[in-house]
Amino acid sequence: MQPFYVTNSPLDPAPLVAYVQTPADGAVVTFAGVARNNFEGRATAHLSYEAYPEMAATVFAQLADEARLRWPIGRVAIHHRTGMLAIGESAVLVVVAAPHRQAAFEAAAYIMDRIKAVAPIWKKEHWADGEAAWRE
Amino acid sequence: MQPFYVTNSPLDPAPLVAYVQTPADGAVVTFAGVARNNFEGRATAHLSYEAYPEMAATVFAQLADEARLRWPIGRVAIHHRTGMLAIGESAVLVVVAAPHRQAAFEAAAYIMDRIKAVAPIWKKEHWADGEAAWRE
Amino acid sequence: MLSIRIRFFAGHRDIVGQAELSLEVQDEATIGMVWEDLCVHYPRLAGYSGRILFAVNQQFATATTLLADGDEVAFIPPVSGGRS
Amino acid sequence: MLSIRIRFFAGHRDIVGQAELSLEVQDEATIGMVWEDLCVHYPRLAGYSGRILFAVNQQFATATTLLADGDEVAFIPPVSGGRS
Repeated sequence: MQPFYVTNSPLDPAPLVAYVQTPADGAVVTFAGVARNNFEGRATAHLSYEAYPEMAATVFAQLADEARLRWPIGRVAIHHRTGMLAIGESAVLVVVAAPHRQAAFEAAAYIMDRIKAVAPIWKKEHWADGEAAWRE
Repeated sequence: MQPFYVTNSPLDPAPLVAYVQTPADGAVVTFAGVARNNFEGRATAHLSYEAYPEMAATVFAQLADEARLRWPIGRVAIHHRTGMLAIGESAVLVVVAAPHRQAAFEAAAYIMDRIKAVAPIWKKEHWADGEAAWRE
Repeated sequence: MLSIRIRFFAGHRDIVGQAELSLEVQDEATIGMVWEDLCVHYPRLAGYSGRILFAVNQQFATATTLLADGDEVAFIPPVSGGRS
Repeated sequence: MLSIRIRFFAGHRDIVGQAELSLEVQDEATIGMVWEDLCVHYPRLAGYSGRILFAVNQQFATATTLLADGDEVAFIPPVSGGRS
């Protein structure tokens, strides 16, 4: 199991949860970012994601380290999907283990914010009306 | 799948995630509260949980409604385990879906705080040194 | 007189020595009055006063909630409140 | 002169029309200078100035980072920044 990973295949949280959890952890927070059926009310047909794959996994590891400087957390795993995603499919999983739950929640939310800000991964909205555009 | 449930059997987040997620949701947050190997440094052998089962599931549903008044979230599922738990086993799962991630994170953290405050479920620590005590 | 059933859990059950108790209480009794009576019979319960929640028929109640015949009453000891 | 390889992604790739470009740049060139040159050749890139991140050999860099022969340079267009 690679903790930081970009893949064209569907994501499964189970192996990430198993990886992050150690006997000292009392909390595991799993965030799934999912392709939803609309953006600000406009109907979405599907999404596609493109990555700079050689860099993205490295950035994920750096974001986990950033979070570890701010909160007492344990292991972190981040997987991101690329390619075409149907509505309801997970685009990203962020899983954080920690002795206590507040740190796990805050670190997972922080990591997601940072992924959205700097990870070299781009989303294209394919609208139900046939148009498509990169979300920038 | 019962969204609010108390059980003696091991917990599995997968059916809860599948239950909460609707096409309008862009975020699913899963919290697992896990039996860890120490409390404030004292070694734990295992934990046991006792519930007022006829009431606990009702309280879980009420806590989900409380959260829904505060954040724009979708479905919620809460499962709690009772009986003897080995280190590393999940005692509670809280799963929250929402259109956007901030609401899902905040609602999941809030629901866990409320479970700890009012849900009629009690934890007994069984220490490595043979003693045992209810956490009160 | 009213017939009620009381449920005890966790530390309370350890003190009372049983999980349930059937009791006759006077008309107009409140759940708080029942708790005070129990604290007389089981003095170790008194240490929980002010730290418990009340429930009647599996719904949260307050100390002043009036009881009715056949009610299931529960005193909810502090839950773990832990940080994990 | 230095030989560098530039990677384009998402909206940038749509504008440039290719995913990679090999370029000769002068010694002492910075990644910011390369970006400014590209904006001259591809004016639609200029709208991204100030909104991109720079990377050299898959590590974040700044506009003033000096390039070396063989470097892999990337201009990272704004990521979704969405709320979902």
